[in-house]
Amino acid sequence: MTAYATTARAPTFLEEVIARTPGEPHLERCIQCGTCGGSCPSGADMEHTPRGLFALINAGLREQALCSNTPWYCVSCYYCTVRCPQQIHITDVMYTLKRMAIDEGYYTESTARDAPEFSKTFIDFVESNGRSFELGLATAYHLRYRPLNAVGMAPMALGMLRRGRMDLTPTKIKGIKQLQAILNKAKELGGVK
Amino acid sequence: MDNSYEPVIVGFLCNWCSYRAADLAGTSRLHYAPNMRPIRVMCSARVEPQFVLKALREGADGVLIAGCHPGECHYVDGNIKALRRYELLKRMLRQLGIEEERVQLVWAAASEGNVLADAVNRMTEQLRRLGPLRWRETVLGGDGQMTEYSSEKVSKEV
Amino acid sequence: MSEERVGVYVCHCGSNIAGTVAVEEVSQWAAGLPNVVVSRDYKFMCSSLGQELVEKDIKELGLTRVVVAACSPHMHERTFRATCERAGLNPFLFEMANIRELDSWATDDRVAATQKAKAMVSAAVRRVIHHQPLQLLPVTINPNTLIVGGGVAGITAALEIANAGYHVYLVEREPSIGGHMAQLDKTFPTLDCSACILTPKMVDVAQNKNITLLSWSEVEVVEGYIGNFTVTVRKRARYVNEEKCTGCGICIDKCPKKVVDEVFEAGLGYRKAIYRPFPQAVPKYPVIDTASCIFFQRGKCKACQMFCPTEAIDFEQQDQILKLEVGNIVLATGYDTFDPRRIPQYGYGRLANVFTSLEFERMVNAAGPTGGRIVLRDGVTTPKSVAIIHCVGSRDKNYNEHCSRVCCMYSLKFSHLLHERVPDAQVYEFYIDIRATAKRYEEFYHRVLEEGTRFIRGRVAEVTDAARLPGEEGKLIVQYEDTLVGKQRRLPVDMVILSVGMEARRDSREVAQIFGLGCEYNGFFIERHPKLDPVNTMTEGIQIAGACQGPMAIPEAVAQGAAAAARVLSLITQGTVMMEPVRAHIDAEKCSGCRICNNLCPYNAIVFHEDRKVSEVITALCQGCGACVAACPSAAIMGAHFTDEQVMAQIEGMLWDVQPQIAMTATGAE
Amino acid sequence: MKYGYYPGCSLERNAAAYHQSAMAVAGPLGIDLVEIDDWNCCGATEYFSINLLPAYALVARNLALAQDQGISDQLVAPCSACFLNLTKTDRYMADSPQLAADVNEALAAGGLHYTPGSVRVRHLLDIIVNDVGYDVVAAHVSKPLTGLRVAAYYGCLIVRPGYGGIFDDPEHPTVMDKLLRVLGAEVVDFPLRAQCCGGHMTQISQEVAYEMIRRLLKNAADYEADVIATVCPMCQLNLDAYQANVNQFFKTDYMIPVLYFTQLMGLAFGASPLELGIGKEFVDARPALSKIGVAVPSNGTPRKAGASKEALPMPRLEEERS
Repeated sequence: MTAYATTARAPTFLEEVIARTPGEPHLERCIQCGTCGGSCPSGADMEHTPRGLFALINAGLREQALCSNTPWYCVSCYYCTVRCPQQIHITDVMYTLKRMAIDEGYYTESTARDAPEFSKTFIDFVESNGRSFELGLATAYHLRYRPLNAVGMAPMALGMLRRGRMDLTPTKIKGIKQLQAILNKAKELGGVK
Repeated sequence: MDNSYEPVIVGFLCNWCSYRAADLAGTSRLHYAPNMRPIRVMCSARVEPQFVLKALREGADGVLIAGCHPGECHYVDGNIKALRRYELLKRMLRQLGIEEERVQLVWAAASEGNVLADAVNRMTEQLRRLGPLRWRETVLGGDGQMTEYSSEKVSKEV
Repeated sequence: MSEERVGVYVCHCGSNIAGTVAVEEVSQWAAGLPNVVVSRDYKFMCSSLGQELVEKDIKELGLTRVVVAACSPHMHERTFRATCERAGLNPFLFEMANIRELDSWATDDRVAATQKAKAMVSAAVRRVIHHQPLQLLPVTINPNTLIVGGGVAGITAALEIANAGYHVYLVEREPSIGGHMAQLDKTFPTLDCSACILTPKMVDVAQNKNITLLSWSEVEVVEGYIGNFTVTVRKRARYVNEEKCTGCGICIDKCPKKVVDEVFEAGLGYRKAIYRPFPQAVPKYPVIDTASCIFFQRGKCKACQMFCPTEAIDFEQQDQILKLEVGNIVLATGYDTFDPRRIPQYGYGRLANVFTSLEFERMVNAAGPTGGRIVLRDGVTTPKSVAIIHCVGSRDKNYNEHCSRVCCMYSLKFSHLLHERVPDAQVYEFYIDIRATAKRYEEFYHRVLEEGTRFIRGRVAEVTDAARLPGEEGKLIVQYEDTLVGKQRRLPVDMVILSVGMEARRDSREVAQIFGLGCEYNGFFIERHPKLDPVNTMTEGIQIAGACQGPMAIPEAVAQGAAAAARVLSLITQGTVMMEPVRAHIDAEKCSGCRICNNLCPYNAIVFHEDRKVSEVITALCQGCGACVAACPSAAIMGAHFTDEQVMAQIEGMLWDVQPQIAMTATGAE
Repeated sequence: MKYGYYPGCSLERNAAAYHQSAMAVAGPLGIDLVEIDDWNCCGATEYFSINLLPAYALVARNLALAQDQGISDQLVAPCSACFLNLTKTDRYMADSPQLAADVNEALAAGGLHYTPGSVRVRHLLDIIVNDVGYDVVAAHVSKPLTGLRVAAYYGCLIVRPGYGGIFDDPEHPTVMDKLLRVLGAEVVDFPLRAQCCGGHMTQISQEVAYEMIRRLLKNAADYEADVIATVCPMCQLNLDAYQANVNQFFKTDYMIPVLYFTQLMGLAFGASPLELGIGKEFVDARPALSKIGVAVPSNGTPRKAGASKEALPMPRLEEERS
């Protein structure tokens, strides 16, 4: 979170991204070397490599950057982060861009528009039970957003059930009320940051 | 606390490393708290306990002593002597009721302008939180005699 | 109240100071300080007009003390001392307040900066009143010089000084001089044969009567000071009698023990247990590496001794400890290359056909392990495609943040050599930026472009043998982003060359400690001033030259070697130098003979007179650190120019605005 | 050695085999794993994408519970994603006083508080190789895995980026290789050992996910691994449960069972396959495990240059030096 707040002018898009990322992500340091783009296991399928995305951010091309599928294709493997010669917290920046894309409604224009829905479905279960629930997640997500896929995934779900690797009902923690109070307070404090 | 309070720090900087670090910080236009008032000494080992006490008695809120990193002293090991003396001085300051943060020893190489600047910023922030050192109130009976006696003891133990 | 008449001069330094500090206000305020008879501000105090102002005031107003508030004393203290001296005032009756580096440049808070400037001026005024007139101390310069490191920088310095007629001791850690340059094949951008241009200079060293070459030797202790250093050198046992050895090399032929040569051949070739790193080695005498010698390890063999025609092999030889008296020292200890095993994703050490640039230098060298053939690790296959990866271990905060400066150019040279030796090979250069910034470098880049090298802008992410797609099997796959296309790509190649960067020597900090130098954050030695004094160090009498100061190419290392030599020669021909009189002195009357100071002195400069029970400082040995001054319980030791009174007065002045009322009246009365 | 234990959602059901086998080896090794009461999900990689502060608060509740229940100042997480989230939250709270204050304000709504640094989170593999040690493990081996060719698969989050301190190289980890060798297994070179399994990509883009899984399977198959050993439920799920889909998609026929390293430890310690949860995997491990004790001649790893007369020397590696 660098100190753009101390300057009188409006923050640039780059400064906004930095400010919304915890700690010091150092995105301003990028020298466009491409180590991240070369390292990313899903990089070949991204619309922009991370480096390319950072160039868009630096150029202030907000819409292009936030519509990109790149952050949603990030698998959080941290290769880019540990290899970055400028020690930029690239994975954290990807999370920030996802949040910004949701907040500003851009994600619906992304080719990865299902990804946030998956995340949201996942979180719904965690928020109501305190634990994740694979069967519920799979059925809810696939039925809601990917009806065609749901058919294809059915054998696997059955396999999971048969091997005792999936529950039919969700587990709920005892302190679910406490957890919800905590999460609600956090939402209130942090807004949708 | 009064927000307008700005602590005054006397900084003893050794000629070879930390003074040059301060020079470098300036040359690199690294902005840091203007609260430290520098005094150049040839080596951190030259800093006598009396200097520190004198500065505190004369109205400084804190004293920063800066030397070369251990192993890099221009005079072989003057900084180690400064460190030993500093440890004894800290014990004495504790007895006088002076907070530990008010007298600090840091290492900054000639190439480390940022290290020195950070140290000044950090110390300034700490002293802002502590508030002014009120020598007469803090150091009961803090007349010259007691300090001379104590600092002499420190010198001997080094 | 003191009678001293002080003049205060506050410098604007253009807008450097005046942009942040209200200099007129400081100057007007200073005029009201006790003892100040004149206070002026001026655009540039260091200009001749500024200096004349001071001179005039000294003469006309009878100033007895001068304070200049301007830049760092490390910049202009000498200037203004000379100004005072010209006007007939002892130069030490002057004090400088550094309101630029330590004030105006360090903040943009105008009010605080002005307040701080006032404190520093007030401190300087109070301090200068207590100054004593002092005289510089003359020191004679021993005309002998020690040069540490026999690479191209050290060789150049040695020859320059020796040719001027002065004696040089050249100490080299390895069995031969030559350094990294002797390992290289061609030099960029001219493509001179490296050895061909270096070996004549090495021979000059061997033949120069003014040079004592101590190879296979290391400096262990340095004592003394400029003009008068005593250096202890360990001359390691070679187990070869240099008087008898003719350098015929039969011992090397007959030695049955072959080991990988990790130093000269960069691990790519072998040497014997008794060896000479390369045929043109200077000196020509071999050494026995006891760690691999069969006789030293198992007690029998002695093949070398049996076959030596002059009985020069001496298994009983011992290390020799030499004491050298020298007046100046030049450090030219060079650099290490980055060890790419620290970047596992590039596969060096795991993947056979990944080579370092130094290995490749040895490979293309006609005198190297493959006789100049470019082959894969199997020793026979010629690569059809080669990827050269730039910035390995450089420009990377995880390893070395600095740019190593030479890698772009030597990588381009590799491309050229590959095209020349393996005409049908495809060569790829993976770069972030091409830095071709010296004479004829850019032209060389263009030439390599025209030769057909493919340049790909992107720092390589990884090198792997894990084939993913058809066509990758059995190859090394370079994975990267082509940043100009914006796509992740994979390139199968036969050979990968890692252009490893330059680092400070692994033991540079220990060496710096021996010589009393400072190191940068990355271990390179610190020069006195990065622009104006690049070969001098903070320690008088010690110069640095070549890549021990920072990454550089051959021409710069040579220039630095010559520059260091010029510095040394200037001191030698002066014969004496004047030293700062910042020295300790013990008042025998006050000394209680407690001897606390005796052991504190790092230079053993304090002797104790048993008869009189007092200690005394030997001025010639004292370096003026002040450790003894601070520790003396009887306040019997005075540190010239840093006396208790001076520092105490400076403290009072610094705190003029915050002093409690009581203290104000106590000291304000003086 | 007593530790707090955070199993994570996966180990409850999907990766129950990991939990069972971890417990089966912990006992003999003297590791006492005491489950944190009423822990909650760590949010996996999903919560940080949606809402930052609740994401940290969610994880921090577990740290606060571990701190309050006072089982130990060390908390063991067997799942790499849980391990990452727990260490990351602790580290970021320590680095950013503002974040710590916000998280604690949220926790206060549930009557909890967490002081950064008070719980040290560690991965189960770290505990076994560093706290227990290879020698103690070796002493418990009664049925060495002789003849079993294993690819040690670390995945990403156990070694990267090292928020809780680095216990193995983030690019080329080796501790599990050593551990498996101690068990008597033949560990194959596996260059992709620290590559990602695809994580949640299976839910977002199957093409992308399947390709990532295929690479790993291919690499293990290229080195003739009988079994892939994993340290993370996500890696196990992706490589195992999706193996058939990958085969279908790419027209390949990989049949490489994927087991938890603790299952292999249990086998070597003489535990029964049933109590180790063996049988829950999609790709049947029995054919591979039947090779144990049967020495199979290997055709060596292809990477080393042949030691022919012309060959140039290879640079030495640290592990070879020691």
